[in-house]
Amino acid sequence: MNTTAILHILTKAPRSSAADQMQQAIGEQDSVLLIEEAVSAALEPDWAVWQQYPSRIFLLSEDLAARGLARIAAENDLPAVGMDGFVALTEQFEQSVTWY
Amino acid sequence: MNTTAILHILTKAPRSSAADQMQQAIGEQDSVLLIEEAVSAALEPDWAVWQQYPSRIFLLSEDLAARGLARIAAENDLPAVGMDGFVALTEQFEQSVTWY
Amino acid sequence: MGVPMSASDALLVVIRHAPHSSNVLREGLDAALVAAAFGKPVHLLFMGQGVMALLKEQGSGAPGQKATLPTIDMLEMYDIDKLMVPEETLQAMHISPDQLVEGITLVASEDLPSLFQQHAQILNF
Amino acid sequence: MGVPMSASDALLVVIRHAPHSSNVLREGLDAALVAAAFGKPVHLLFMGQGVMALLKEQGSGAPGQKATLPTIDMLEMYDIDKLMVPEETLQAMHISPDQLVEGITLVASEDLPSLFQQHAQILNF
Amino acid sequence: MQYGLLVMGAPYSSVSPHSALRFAHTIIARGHSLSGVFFYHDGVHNASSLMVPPQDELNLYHAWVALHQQHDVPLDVCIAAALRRGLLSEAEAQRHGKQAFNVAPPFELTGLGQLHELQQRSDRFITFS
Amino acid sequence: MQYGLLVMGAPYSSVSPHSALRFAHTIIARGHSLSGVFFYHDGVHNASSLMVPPQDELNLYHAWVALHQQHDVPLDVCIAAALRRGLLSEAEAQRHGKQAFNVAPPFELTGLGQLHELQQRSDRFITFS
Repeated sequence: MNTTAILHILTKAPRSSAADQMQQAIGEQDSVLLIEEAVSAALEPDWAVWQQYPSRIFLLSEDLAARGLARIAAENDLPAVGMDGFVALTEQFEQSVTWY
Repeated sequence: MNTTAILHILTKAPRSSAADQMQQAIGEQDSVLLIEEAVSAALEPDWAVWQQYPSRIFLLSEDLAARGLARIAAENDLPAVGMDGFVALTEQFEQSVTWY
Repeated sequence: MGVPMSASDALLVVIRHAPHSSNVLREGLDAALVAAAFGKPVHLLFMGQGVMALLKEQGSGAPGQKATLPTIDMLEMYDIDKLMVPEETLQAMHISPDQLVEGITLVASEDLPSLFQQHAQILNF
Repeated sequence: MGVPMSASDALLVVIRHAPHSSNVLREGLDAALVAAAFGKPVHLLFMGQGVMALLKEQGSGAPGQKATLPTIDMLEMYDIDKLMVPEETLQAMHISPDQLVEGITLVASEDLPSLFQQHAQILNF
Repeated sequence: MQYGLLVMGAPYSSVSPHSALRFAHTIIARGHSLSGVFFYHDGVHNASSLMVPPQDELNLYHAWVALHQQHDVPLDVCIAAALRRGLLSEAEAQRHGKQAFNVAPPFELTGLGQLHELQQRSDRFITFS
Repeated sequence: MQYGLLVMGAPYSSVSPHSALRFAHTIIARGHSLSGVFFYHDGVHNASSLMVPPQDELNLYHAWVALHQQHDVPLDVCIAAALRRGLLSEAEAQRHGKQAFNVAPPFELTGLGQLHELQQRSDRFITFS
């Protein structure tokens, strides 16, 4: 059967039911993009999703900057992409699911 | 200094940031009323707030019935009040805080 | 396991919000019904608080609010017969399968990612 | 400890939502500013995601959205100088006091219930 | 006793307007007075005269108007929260050059000062959100 | 590629309309096409022509209209979700005996079938909520 890797877009904080539900749905080839309220995950480098999916999870840099978290994300070595990178991810992944 | 016991009204599920924040604020003489989405606490008799504040926490029966949880609440021996009981609680407590 | 055999042409509608809390649940079910009415195969997955839409003892809601159960009962008429719930959701919510309406398919946690990956179209409510 | 000495005639405004997520934060601060403008003593308590309003490195928000920091800076002009944060919130959010704007009063967890009980008027945003 | 209510949820985003209405009728049935209802944040959407809910659902707009007519309850709407969400009275529509309006008496657009005034003069002040 | 967007958050309740607009401009800047934007759930409030935001904030209504004018992007609004939330076109206002309306072109009230049609014909379909 055809399967498609998925880009998961989280808009809510790491401690939210939306984040918990997303965690259950993430597959091996999937990637995760954290936008809006989800960028507060920059404050939690010990969040399980960081550990489970290193190199396949990204923060949206505009939303980090707006919330005063850009420096913290950089200090914690967490990968950020701009809006251009967001679109590039959607080019790469045929399918996306937004968790809110 | 004057202090006033508080009626805490929770409208969100037991596993929510609203519920966590309420838990931090509940004082010794306070009571808790669970309405709307919060009545899903009937499914979780092991929720910390049930244990910490027995006899001072109530479920709104109309909202239980609407969500199909009335029988479960009764089986778990969890106290419910009607809309009349809700008003009676606000008569008793000068101050209320709604957590949403 | 509970994942449908030929999922790729079906629409997966995910319902994650409780009845009576907001209108997300109802508007999610409406999207499923309309897709089915247009001839699209539709699979429904209930996660988190969304599973409360399947409790069989639900009442009519606050005065003036529509009940959800009649809509759930209506799904079959639109050939939406794949109603799935992750086992993990039931455990986390302390709900046993016999508290739910009939005809629910349980999905093992390890099958959830492939369930999502097998659907070319997903709407997440 | 951080609880004001004569709290009973003051309004306690509790801010629990993050900047830029919805307008709750801004509308909560507006309620505090208006009460102060009417001569009411106002105390502010930031809990949970609300504490992010106090991060000193905040930018201007998404294009077209108002920044929150100027409003925080404005509080002092309205004689709102009691900005409190529970120690528990900072720990849970992995934020250290030096990442916040100046003049924040930390409240110990055990003092939080009495802080609420000492205010005859509370608005929870 | 005098009760004041603060409603911050919109119809269809939140069930809090339903809870607030049921609570309002219950306090009155128990012999209390309702000094006023203040609509703030997304609660301002309760004041929309253009709401057309499905026929088998409660029309919240009509329910608030009926509460006012039966018990003379002031229905105050925060003007700043309303304007940014597209809720305008006839006067505000004129002021801002809009062709239409969707807030009319008994709903009144007013400042946040009214919220504090309501909280001050109420023996009990309950938030629905 | 052809993109379709689904917007389910209201201005001022959610930041998702801002995210969706920034995303829309970025895909077009990268040479893609935007087949359409569908507004559902609380997202229907984006279509309100009566919105009067503070002058130092982005007027989201104007921003959507500009997106349509510059790139010919259809702006479809779920009619059922709109009616119950008080968003009416001129035709719907007449049908329901209302004196005013607050949805006008380029926003179009339409059925949920359009949502599925948009999802079908888009190479990429992204939800903002």
